[in-house]
Amino acid sequence: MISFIFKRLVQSVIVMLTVALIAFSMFRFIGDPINNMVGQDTSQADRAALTEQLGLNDPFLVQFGRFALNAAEGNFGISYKYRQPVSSLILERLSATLELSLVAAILTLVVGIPLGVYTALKGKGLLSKGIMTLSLIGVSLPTFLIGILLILFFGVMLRWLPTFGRGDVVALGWWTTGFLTLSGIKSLILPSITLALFQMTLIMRLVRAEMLEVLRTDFIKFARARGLPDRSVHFKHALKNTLVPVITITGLQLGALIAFAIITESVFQWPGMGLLFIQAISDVDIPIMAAYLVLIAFFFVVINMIVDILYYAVDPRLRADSSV
Amino acid sequence: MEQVTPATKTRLQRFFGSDVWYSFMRSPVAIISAIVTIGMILAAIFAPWIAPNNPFDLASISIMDGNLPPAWESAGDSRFLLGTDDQGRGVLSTILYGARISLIVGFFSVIFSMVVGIALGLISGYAGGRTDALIMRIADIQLSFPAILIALLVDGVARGVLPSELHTDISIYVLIFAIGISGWVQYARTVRGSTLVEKNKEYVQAARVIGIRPLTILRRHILPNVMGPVMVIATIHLAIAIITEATLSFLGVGVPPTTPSLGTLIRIGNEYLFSGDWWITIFPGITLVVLVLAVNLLGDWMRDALNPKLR
Amino acid sequence: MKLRTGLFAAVAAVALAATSPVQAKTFKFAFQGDLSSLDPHSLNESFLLGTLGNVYEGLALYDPNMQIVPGLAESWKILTPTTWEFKLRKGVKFHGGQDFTADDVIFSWERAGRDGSDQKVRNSMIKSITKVDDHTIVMETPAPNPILVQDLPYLFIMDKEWSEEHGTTSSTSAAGDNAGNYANLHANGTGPFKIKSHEADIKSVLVRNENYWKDIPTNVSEVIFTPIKEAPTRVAALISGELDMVYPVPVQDWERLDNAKGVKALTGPEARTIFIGFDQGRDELLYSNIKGKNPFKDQRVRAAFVHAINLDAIKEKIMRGAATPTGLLAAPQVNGFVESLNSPYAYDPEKSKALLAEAGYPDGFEVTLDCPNNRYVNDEKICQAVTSMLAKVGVKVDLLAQPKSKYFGKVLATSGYDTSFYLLGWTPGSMDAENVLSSLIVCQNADAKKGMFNLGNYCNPKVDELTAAIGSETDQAKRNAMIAEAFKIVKDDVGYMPIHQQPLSWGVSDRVTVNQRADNGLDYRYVVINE
Amino acid sequence: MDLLNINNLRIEFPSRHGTVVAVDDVSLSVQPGEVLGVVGESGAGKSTIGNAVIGLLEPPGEMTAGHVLLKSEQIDTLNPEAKRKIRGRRIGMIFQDPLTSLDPLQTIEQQLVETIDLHLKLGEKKSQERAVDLLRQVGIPDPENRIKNYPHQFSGGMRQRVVIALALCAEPEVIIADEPTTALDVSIQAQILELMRRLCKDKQVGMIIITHDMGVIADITDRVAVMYRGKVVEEGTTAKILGDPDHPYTQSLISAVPRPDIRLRRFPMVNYIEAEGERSRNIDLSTHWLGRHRDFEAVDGPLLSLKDLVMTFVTKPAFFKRNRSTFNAVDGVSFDINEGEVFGLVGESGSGKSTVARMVCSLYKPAAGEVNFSGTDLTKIRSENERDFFRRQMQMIFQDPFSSLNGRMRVMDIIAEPIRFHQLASSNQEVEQIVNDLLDHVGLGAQASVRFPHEFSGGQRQRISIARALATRPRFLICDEPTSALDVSIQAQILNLLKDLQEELGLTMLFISHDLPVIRQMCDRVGVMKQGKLLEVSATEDLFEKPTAAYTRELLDLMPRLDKLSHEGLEVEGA
Repeated sequence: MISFIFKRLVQSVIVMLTVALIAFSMFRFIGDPINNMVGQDTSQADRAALTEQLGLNDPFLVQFGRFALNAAEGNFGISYKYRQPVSSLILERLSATLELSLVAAILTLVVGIPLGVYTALKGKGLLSKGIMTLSLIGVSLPTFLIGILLILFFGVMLRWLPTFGRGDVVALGWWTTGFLTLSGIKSLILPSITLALFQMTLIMRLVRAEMLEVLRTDFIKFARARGLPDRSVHFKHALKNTLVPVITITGLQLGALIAFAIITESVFQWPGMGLLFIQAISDVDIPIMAAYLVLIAFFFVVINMIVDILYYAVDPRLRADSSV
Repeated sequence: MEQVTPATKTRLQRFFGSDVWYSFMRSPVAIISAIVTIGMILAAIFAPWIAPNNPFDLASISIMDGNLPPAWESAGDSRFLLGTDDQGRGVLSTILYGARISLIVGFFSVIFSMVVGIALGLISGYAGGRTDALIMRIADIQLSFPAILIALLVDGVARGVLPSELHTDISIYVLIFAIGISGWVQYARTVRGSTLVEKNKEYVQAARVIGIRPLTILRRHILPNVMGPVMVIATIHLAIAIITEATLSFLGVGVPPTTPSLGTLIRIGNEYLFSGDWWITIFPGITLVVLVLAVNLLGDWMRDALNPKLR
Repeated sequence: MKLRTGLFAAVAAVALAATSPVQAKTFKFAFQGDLSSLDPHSLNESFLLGTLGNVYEGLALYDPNMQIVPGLAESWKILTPTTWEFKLRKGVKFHGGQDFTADDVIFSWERAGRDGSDQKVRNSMIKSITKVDDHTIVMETPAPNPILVQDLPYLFIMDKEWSEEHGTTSSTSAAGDNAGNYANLHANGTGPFKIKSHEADIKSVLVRNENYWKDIPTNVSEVIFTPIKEAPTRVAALISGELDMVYPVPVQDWERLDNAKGVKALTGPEARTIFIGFDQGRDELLYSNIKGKNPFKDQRVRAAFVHAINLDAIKEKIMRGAATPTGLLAAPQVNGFVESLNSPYAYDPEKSKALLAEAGYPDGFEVTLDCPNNRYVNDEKICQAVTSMLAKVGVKVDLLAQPKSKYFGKVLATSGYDTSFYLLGWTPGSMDAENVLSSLIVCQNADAKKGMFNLGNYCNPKVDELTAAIGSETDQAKRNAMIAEAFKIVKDDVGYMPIHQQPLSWGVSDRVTVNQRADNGLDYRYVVINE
Repeated sequence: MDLLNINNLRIEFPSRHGTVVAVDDVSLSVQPGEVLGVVGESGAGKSTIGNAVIGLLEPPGEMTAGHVLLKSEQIDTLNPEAKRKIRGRRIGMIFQDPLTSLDPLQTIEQQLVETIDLHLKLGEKKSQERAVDLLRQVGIPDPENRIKNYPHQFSGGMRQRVVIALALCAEPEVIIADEPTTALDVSIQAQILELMRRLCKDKQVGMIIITHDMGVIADITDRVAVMYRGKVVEEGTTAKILGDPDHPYTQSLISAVPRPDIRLRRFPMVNYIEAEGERSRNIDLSTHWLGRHRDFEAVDGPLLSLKDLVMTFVTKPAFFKRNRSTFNAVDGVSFDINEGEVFGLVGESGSGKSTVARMVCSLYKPAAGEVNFSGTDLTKIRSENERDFFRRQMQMIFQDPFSSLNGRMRVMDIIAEPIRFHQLASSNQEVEQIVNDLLDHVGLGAQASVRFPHEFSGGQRQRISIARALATRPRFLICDEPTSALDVSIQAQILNLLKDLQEELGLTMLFISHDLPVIRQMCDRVGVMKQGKLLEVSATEDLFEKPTAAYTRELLDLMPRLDKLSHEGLEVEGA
């Protein structure tokens, strides 16, 4: 177990270093960082001094090392556009994105998995076919279109729910939460549905496919042949085995939520990292882009670790103590 | 008339006699979605001939025709069946041309992903060892990032690297590259998986015993046998690529508004949604959803048809 | 169970605290862009200046009709044509409690001239400031400047002590250090509102300065500003009642707003003129297929261009009737406006083609049009329309529409005026035509900070002479005659292609009454929440 | 009273090509304590019967006639819930593959206790005790501790014991075992069969064993029903059916079974199922294409000589070499094969015999040792072109006829590929001529060349494989389990074909099989392998009559007794 975790840690570090290298290359080679920092009046001498001061004359590896160390401390430099440290900009938005993603993730799992199981078990039923068709439409509707339609219907026509932003938030230290106010919770509804819908259909279809696969296996056939009731066959044996492969992909999909939040945040003007990132792209604000990239990679690495450990816990075959 | 013996069937006859064709003919959904998909592709290809007017020919459009509702409404103009946008471009024509751009981006990015993915997947699966480990590790890392994010990044980087006056001209290539590069992993993993299975099959070993060289084995023996799942992925990926393009264009980092794709059209129309000019956004929106849905349904059917154990 | 009840109670308490109506009258509004900094000298941009005008103040202020009224200066008088004496207001305190004195004025003027400042133009209008006593100063201008006070509302005064204490003696720019400039995120002005919190691009909260020195109509105790980039989201938020005011509203949504319950469109002519400029300075255009010469140096080509544009069509179709087509770079609200020159160039494509043929371009040529896509009302659409209209006379225009940050990064002096053909909008900060002439029309002169926004370097020595004379002429009638003469020359030269005065387009809830200033500025002093 | 009666059962599968009758008017019965064998080749419909009896017929299969009686009570018409209650409680079922029959995520105990408690309602504690007891009965050592383990911690044979324990959980009256030993090695097979037989007698359970294997039938059954194309063609006591079959199908089936005790010259013509095809025989090698270019250098000594061959596999891959763990699949194997000889290699799965074959034909690179072929050490060859010269002389026939042919290529291209690659023909026309000749020669006929592999049966595909192997005009042929995936009658045909070709073309062969009777029919000399090591090499007759290694003796002892089988129509060699 320890060696397993250690191995995954080493892999994670490699992944993070690779991503950091990409981020650093972006920062270093796209546009001239100096040009982005100083005004038009700055003299050549001052530019040279700044170049020296920032260490941009050092060997590539030294620069990269410094970048990586700074990044590890959460220091990504100054945003070209906002003239503020990138880390503080991201920190202000982190809680917004994480809360949105969390709610969407819960929605995805709570709705997606049961629907997947249902459609796998009642494949022939009318309701099940209806759900499958709806899910395909769900996959075919671009997220931004869903968001616009939801705003139009629930925000403008019915005036039930807020159409933008997080509503009132309560600060708990550096973390701001929308869970504690009515307007915060109301504000969460439309964006989280928008964000969850696509992943929900994906998870549902995945669970269905895996479940069908498992239901065809010999051990399910054997379980039936032993007279086990459907409830036990479906939920005790089939579902548990379904979840093993589902866990990995679900982990990836939940991570993807954080990144997919870009679109949702853009449509709902949700003050999260995605909105920051998309604006950084149109402004070519490289420090923000680089930081966002590294941060997303970090989330993925963490999620992957959790998934691996879960996997390990669920599947006895992975535990190394097997004997014959 | 002589009876055609099974022994002399052509490939086409074989196809029409196959289980896949049979299952296709028995699935109304598959038939309809195939008709819709092919119809839209043809409409896009022949847009210059069938579109009532050319929205890209600036000299021919007149701003005085701007914001006309669909022809069946009282203020409509018979020249513009689905109305016009603010610049006086016929919505029907912009949709035809827009679908063309969406499909071009979709198809070429899929082909791009496919070529890269298949090549790396074959190499990875067949060579094994460190080559395999390296390629798959890269794939794993990339897989950590959703396609849309990678496409956004590539797009952002391209914006930073390329001079801005080039953006309009090459934005479509940037898009194809961005979406293409974000999708190769799936192909590579699938092809690698199939290659691992196929390479241990005895027909490959037989070819090796004969002495056939690895590249020939990959091309002649393994490639044709891994194409089934690849085609399924490609179909589903086409739908994803079209959505990704639309999303990027919606976010304003896709194709420019002078040569709008479906996503750009929706973005432009979105600004008019509240003012009552619904046709500018609704029609492209419907077109996009129908196109993607048709492709998805086709892919869904294909996955079931090519993977009989799933039924 | 007990624990759960307790937790629930705690949550409820917090929720209550957050939502319970404190006796606050909160005014919530959204704008399309963000307040990019709190530093009053960091950016010479209307929204930033308009917003910070509620926090910081100049020696003079605008009244609701954009007339100059005394601000931090109680009064002023001209001593000689180049020297002015200002009596400063006594008893004014900064938000931090510091007294307002002559030293603060001198410090702020100097700060506006230092590296990183975007207010160097306003700094350069004044040659020196002499402190007579704590509440009297004398300003000397480089040349006679009858309209000096017109430029003072946006030369914001900061507290010297506070700035020095926090090491922000020069304006925010992105240079090196990670700590950032203190004034970028903190403010200490004399205005009626204080910054409570500011999260870049998320939300800014301002609260009433209870110690403000003047009685003002507003009953607002808190202002919450949210940037909302997407116009539909903005409009939706207003209609759904989440916001009291949003701007700008797309012109096509006016009807919809007026039909919706509880909201209306608040519109009017803005003092901003939208126009298109030509690069007439270079010998060869940067972005054209014509090599070795610059077609825009030929007056006939420029004339051909202006006659090809159907401004009425742009007004009707793109602006939904809400703009005023113009032939002049100064709006009616601007001092020096010339009614007779305001009529646009006639739309005459045939004449346009003839002129192009005459100038040697019977088949037209290619040129790239630089255009912002999120700065002015329907900016990109105007450019598209222009592109399509020029196509009809044979000129192939490549449109490069970009977000304002990138657009300005390309076309302004910073990048050496990297454009051949561009769309720009201008509101003279001083509301005087002289500002138009000296910023947009006189020949570029980086040292004198003149013609800084004359991106295409239209250059006519006669106009330069007149502008210099206007700058120092104190007789209003003579001055206006000279302004008219200069504008006439520009119009005959076809120095620019004026498009229209763009409309002010606000969406306002019936819950509030606001004053719509002609420079699109929202002055919180006049925001009243109706009961 | 019969325990279980199946009366006039008919099962249909509607399909695109019309309705397939999988089971046609089948009637069977079992008494308590009796073992009934249902034997037949693939597609005979025997497994369908088992599924129908327990009410788990897979859709779209449908029982259209007949009924199933358990102790005279009709059970096929019961509602699904009632049927479920019979399953496991009164009728137990054992499936073929023990590796996939158990839920991998639950311990043996969880699975046993769930089933026991469900049917017997003993409560947790009693169920656990019973579970341990059951494991002991089926011969799992240390059941108290092993019961906590997960399925993957058991070997294949042990898992099948667990499966049997699960089937016995509720003391069912009838057990249906569907190919219970097919996935197991021969030594395990004998133990499992013995266990099943003992349980059947002790508990007076009625048992139906469904199998294709005459050895299993001979070992364990009391009565046999022979199925052919959905029908029972013959039924009777085991002794009667095996010793004196009446039906021609049964006769041909039995005559095709390779015997461990005798060596046949050829199998008798067994074309009841599939025509053997007309082979063009008696070719004159001096003029025929196959005889040309046979100008291989004559060798002194053996044609193939292996010296201390070692093959290492990575069991735990890692990026860095030192982190990998490995095991030796082949560990110091040496033997010689003389020109014109058929050398057999026998052993259980995992013994390394296939690995040896793959090293001989350079599919694997040995970790150590030499592969000397006509005097050249193949492991020392570096250039591919040089190796091609030997590849042409050495070809291989594989086990699985379904995966050994590329489904995307026509038979013509499959067989022509080696000819074209080695440039053995001067024109396309000549290539086609040669391919048609080869197809004729293996008994398929030239018209097969334009078809695709999937249009052929397993036996026919194996003939195509053989034709491909012959296409380089090799002098040395490696046959890796060439018939183990085939039905017994087809196996006989293919073995006949290989024998004929070997004689006609004077081929040298390395013949690999796990099946001792087959080895006895085919080989001149035999090597026995176990766990990567070669235990003994001796002439075939010597090996079978007086084995030296203990392991060999054990293997021979565990072979099914087939001496009861009818000898009618057999040409015994040397007799």
